[in-house]
Amino acid sequence: MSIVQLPIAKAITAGLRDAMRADEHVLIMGEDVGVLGGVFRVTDGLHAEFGSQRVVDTPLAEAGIVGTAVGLAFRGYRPVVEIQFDGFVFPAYNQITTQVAKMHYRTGGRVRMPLVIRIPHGGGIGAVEHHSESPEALFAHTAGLRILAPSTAHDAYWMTRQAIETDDPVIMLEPKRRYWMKGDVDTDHRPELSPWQAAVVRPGTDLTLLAWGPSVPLALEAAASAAQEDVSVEVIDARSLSPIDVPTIADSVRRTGRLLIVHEAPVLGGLGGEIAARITEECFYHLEAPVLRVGGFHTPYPPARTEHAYLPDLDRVMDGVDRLLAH
Amino acid sequence: MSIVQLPIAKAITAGLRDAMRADEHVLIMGEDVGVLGGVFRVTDGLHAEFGSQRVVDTPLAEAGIVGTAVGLAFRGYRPVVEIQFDGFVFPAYNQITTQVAKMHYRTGGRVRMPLVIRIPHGGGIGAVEHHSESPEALFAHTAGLRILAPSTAHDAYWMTRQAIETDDPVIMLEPKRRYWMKGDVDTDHRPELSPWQAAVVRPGTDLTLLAWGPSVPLALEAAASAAQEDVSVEVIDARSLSPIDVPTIADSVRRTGRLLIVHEAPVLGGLGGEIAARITEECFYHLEAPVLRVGGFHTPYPPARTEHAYLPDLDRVMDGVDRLLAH
Amino acid sequence: MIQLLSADGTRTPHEEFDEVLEAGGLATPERLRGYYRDMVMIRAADLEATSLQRQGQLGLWASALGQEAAQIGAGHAARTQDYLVPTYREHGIAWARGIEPWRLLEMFRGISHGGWDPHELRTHPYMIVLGAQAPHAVGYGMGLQRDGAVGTGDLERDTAVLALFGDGASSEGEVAESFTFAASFEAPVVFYSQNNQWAISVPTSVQTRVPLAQRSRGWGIPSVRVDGNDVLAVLGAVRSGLDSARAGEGPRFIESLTYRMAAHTTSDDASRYRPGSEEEEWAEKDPILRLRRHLAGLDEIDEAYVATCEEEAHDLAMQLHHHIHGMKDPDPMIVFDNVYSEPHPIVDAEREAYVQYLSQFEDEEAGR
Amino acid sequence: MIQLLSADGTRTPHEEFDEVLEAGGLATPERLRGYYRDMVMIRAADLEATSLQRQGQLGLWASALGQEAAQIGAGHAARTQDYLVPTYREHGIAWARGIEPWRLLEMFRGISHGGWDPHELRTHPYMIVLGAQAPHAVGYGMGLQRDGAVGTGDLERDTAVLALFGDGASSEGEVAESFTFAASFEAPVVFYSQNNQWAISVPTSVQTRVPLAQRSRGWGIPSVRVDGNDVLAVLGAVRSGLDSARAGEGPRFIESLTYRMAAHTTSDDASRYRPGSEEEEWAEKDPILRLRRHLAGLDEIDEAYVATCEEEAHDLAMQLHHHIHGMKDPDPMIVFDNVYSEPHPIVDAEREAYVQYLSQFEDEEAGR
Ligand SMILES: Cc1ncc(C[n+]2csc(CCOP(=O)(O)OP(=O)(O)O)c2C)c(N)n1
Ligand SMILES: Cc1ncc(C[n+]2csc(CCOP(=O)(O)OP(=O)(O)O)c2C)c(N)n1
Ligand SMILES: [Mg+2]
Ligand SMILES: [Mg+2]
Repeated sequence: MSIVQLPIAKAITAGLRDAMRADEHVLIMGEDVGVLGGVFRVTDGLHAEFGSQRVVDTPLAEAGIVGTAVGLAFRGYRPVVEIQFDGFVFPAYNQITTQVAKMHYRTGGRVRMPLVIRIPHGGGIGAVEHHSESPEALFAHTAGLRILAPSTAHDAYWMTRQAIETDDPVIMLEPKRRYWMKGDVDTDHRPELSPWQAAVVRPGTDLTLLAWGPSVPLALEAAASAAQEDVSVEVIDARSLSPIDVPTIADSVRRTGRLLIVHEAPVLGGLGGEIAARITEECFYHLEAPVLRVGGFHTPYPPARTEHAYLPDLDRVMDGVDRLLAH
Repeated sequence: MSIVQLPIAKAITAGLRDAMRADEHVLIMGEDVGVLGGVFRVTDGLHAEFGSQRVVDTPLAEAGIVGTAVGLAFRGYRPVVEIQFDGFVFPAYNQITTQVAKMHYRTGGRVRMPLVIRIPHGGGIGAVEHHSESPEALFAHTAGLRILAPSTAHDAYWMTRQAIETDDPVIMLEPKRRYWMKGDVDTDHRPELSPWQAAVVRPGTDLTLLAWGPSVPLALEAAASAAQEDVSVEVIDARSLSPIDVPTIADSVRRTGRLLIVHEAPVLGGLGGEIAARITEECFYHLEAPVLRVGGFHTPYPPARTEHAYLPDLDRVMDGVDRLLAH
Repeated sequence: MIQLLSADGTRTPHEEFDEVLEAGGLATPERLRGYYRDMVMIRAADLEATSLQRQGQLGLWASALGQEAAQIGAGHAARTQDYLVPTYREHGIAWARGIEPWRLLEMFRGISHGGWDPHELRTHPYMIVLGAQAPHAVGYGMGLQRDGAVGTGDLERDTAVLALFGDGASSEGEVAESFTFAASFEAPVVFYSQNNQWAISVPTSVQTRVPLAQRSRGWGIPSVRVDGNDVLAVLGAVRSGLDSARAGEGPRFIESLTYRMAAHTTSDDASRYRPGSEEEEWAEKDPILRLRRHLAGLDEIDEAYVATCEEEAHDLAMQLHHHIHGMKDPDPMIVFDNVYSEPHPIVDAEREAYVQYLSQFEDEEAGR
Repeated sequence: MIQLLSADGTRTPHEEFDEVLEAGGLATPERLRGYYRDMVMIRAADLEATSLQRQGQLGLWASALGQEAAQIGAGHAARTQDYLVPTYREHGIAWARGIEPWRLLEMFRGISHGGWDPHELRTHPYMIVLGAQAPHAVGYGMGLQRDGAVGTGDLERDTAVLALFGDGASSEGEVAESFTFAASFEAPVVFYSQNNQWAISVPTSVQTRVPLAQRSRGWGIPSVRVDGNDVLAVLGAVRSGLDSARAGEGPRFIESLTYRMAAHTTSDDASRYRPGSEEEEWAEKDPILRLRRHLAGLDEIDEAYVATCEEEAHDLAMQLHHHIHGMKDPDPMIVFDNVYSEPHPIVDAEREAYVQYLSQFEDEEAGR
């Protein structure tokens, strides 16, 4: 049977397992990834199958985790590193920004960095401080990194495999609050769509709604809601955040004339701004309205009982739709 | 005498000295800031005047420097931390992003963080790797931080003082390659313009050119050059990068209808994108052309003998002007 | 490992620590009963918090069960003027510093990120980013040095800092950098690590192959390893360390061997990675039981006192229960508060836009 | 501090190291002459680089003057299969690994960020971000363990890693985390710190109050302190450490006491922070002079050999001079090369736009 129904978390597990079976140089490192199977159980069962040389419970030190993974990559390994929560990637920021990202460049292409950094990403799970961050813009600005943000189980499986196969470093932003959202995964047939391309996940004509990762289901919900008011929303799942697939978005915007971007990260300085600027540059004469953005505020991620106000929700996305159509 | 001619580096020195004389809780910490006076001599003479309790040569550990400064701020001090070069701020990134920026918020406003982080910033000095970075976008996305980027000696003096007086943490991006550019400094009269506001440094009517820090002299040069072709360029010095003074920029763009943004940082994911998105949103019906950006490429900062290609220069800015006017 | 109370409550003398305990009046029967009561209280609050989490009242709870002596002892070893820098599992420390337990619960409920005034209570905010608090502690100590609050010889005024972190967090580079700064500047800091054997599912042996106490020796920072389930050993070590630090003798490091009796948090399932037998073994070393046995041996505790403590603990749990159940969700507008201490146009504009956005719904509701 | 050669060239025996030197044939007169020649060569290249910088041919130069023994010794102590992880001042290491000096000069000239194939030469790229290379070394060692290249008993095949860093860099948290990983996983890594007394203007005493060698003891990693100006002590310590690591006995740490005789870099002015007398004092301990004295004492060096070395060194300097002076600036289009190893639409678009932008000027020039 080639199609299975899996929650996103388990699709990633399957992707990791199949990648490890296919290539013995793939190994997993991080805090609690071994016997426990990770705090989200994403590496569940892998320690049992592959042992502690390939599924490594590391000391509790993120720079050390990423830095030793760099060394392993130098030695021909393909380490998959788990950062336990988005808020704890920053101790490794120096290694990621000055080492992982630049190694291929600074060695004149002589050394490749096939390193995957998995990060459970985003909010909405009622967590304590530092467990709900969306730091994608803090990585997308740095050349040399690639960033994937799957929103479905199928993408989660294949992007995991493709990220591991890529000779460049890839940050995988896993949609934490959608970990248990199920979807069909076809593990036999490689998708035709490249992981670095965006996907139109719902066609529409009045307005383009761009989202990624955990915000894609929300965007689809908004499109469905808009349809009831006879507004036809085209939803694009960005899928790759570095590179951003500008042509697919621009194609859509040339047709709809309007773009709304939704992400959980603070709007200010978020990736939405970059996309807005690029799309405006490419589609200036097609735009009926400025590109609008709905996202987090210019505040730290707030206490969990207020996160509903901070996070984009259906009302706020629909408000964005209304404002965009009012132009 | 209240007006003195000083190079930017020395204006900062004067600002630090006067701040330390005015408030004994101000202290300076960093690598080589003591006897040596810093690798750019910005703290020259301060160790001699204030001693090693107030001008502290620290161990070589950036997280430790910023982290202990946080503790000193808790104890009522106003530490001014020097990061030796832009490329070496990343080991402190965790402290800056998760601690410095959020402390006021997470303590419910009970604890203030009057911390200044000085960073010599930008390229163009023919340096080796990691000495020429422009990481402003990597900080501006994080709420709780303020960022100043002086471009003149006068601003350098006053922003140093005002940053130190501010109860919020401030990152001072000092225009490294302009350190020896001289200008008049009036140390007696507090400027009327708030440090958090942008300044129109050359009025014009055809196009707005926005720049900051080291790029401001370049923008002025471009405006002069354009004037010879009868193109009237209004130059704005952003001065503050967090908050960005959107109203001043928008006012100008409403008049000129065109905006070109120049910065050294890579265009992709740079602050220019955020500004472009905001200005487009605010001035949509006034824009004759999309906002354009001239800046670094989506590459690591290249070897020094190629940095002339990477950095915006007069030709590239003028090319941007031409492209903008061609719309 | 230094132990003053064995598991069955037997008292072993210890020259240095006994002197310290004596000098501070820290081991009088009355004080001992006080520690007993504190530990019973905080355990009850802890268990209630776990139950509140199960009821959906808290998002998460990180239990400190089993670490009561390690925390109550350290908290009371500190003098009033000292500054304490906790992690996120320091409920006994908080209790000893006079922080009401409901303030902790509020954080785990998700209504605030920090529940007290660090200046007023001389206790740093809880810290979730592992190790990030350690340099703060050292910086605070450097401030004390500059304030002339170290080494004047006045024990009631000279001040020291207690920096807490776990066995897992000890691996973070920021902790090592803190050792470096503290050693270089001879900062008045006592580093205090509760080695509770586990960092979530990872045993301490992954963080260090030698006793953790040895770590600081690499910087020439003297260290001791104490039985963290022995409130007297903890009291002696921490008081001695803090007094030496306040006297200007530089930093010290204490490893406090204890055990996290519960799972890592309410989200964790400890049975996935550790045997029940280990938990049972440590139950034998229970810090509360041990102190009670010791007091009983001294004939300084009676059933009535035990019962009173239990009643009070029960009352506390009930109070917490009612407090939390009666709690309203915060006004979402607080999201915008305290981002900056001075006005900020972007935050102001976003706040205003959000107010306006919300007012649509009011209009809609009014319109109905 | 272990010393095998005193400043006047006198040889002191050392049981362990002598055995190691003997076994490896590392201290034969021929080898000693070779080290002498290497040190003379690398010093000449170093001086020439400084002069090229003064001539505007290099953007910067970080001189390793005075550290020749510490580097040539360590470089030759490594076996061919070993992997070396340098900082940015490791010209003697580079020389010992067969990296042509002009490749270093190119980096300081600003035409490339890295001049050799790390796989081919088994030497990591130079590292400017202090300490960031240390975890790479440990990770590489963890790879060796997984490859079965450790502890098989075959000295010619079993592999170890030499991780270099300075006294200043020793304070970076990433170095401490590297100790933790190396100790936990018993990685085959020798940490080798050249304590050259200064981190720019900051003396080692700010990084540590106790001998730096002691640092690793906090992790239970055995360490030694050797005279870094004594090529034999360095050879003995590093070979012994690497052989023990390759045998699967885990990490070691070596502090190599030496002196940075020049300023930090050509941008630095050492007279601002250290007395000339200190430089003179260390000139007495010069590593090259010392080895020559030793060889002279053994009657294993003559004027002719010395002259030949000097001639060769002079030739090398001249070669470098001509090589660098004749060097063209790189094609600016290399800016876009190797950002990614697989196609990337954004980089491709920017490259294309830049080509088009440049073509305007060609058109303009053609039009003239
Ligand atoms: C920098 C950072 N990395 C990871 C985490 C996730 N995390 C939270 S607690 C924990 C284990 C901590 O173990 P330890 O320091 O021993 O403290 P304990 O939980 O045992 O009290 C981990 C990995 C974190 N909070 N911060
Ligand atoms: C992370 C980082 N911080 C700061 C610097 C700036 N810097 C370059 S060399 C140096 C001193 C290094 O001293 P040490 O480690 O002893 O090496 P040495 O220069 O003596 O060889 C400093 C502070 C840097 N390169 N990297
Ligand atoms: Mg623990
Ligand atoms: Mg040094």
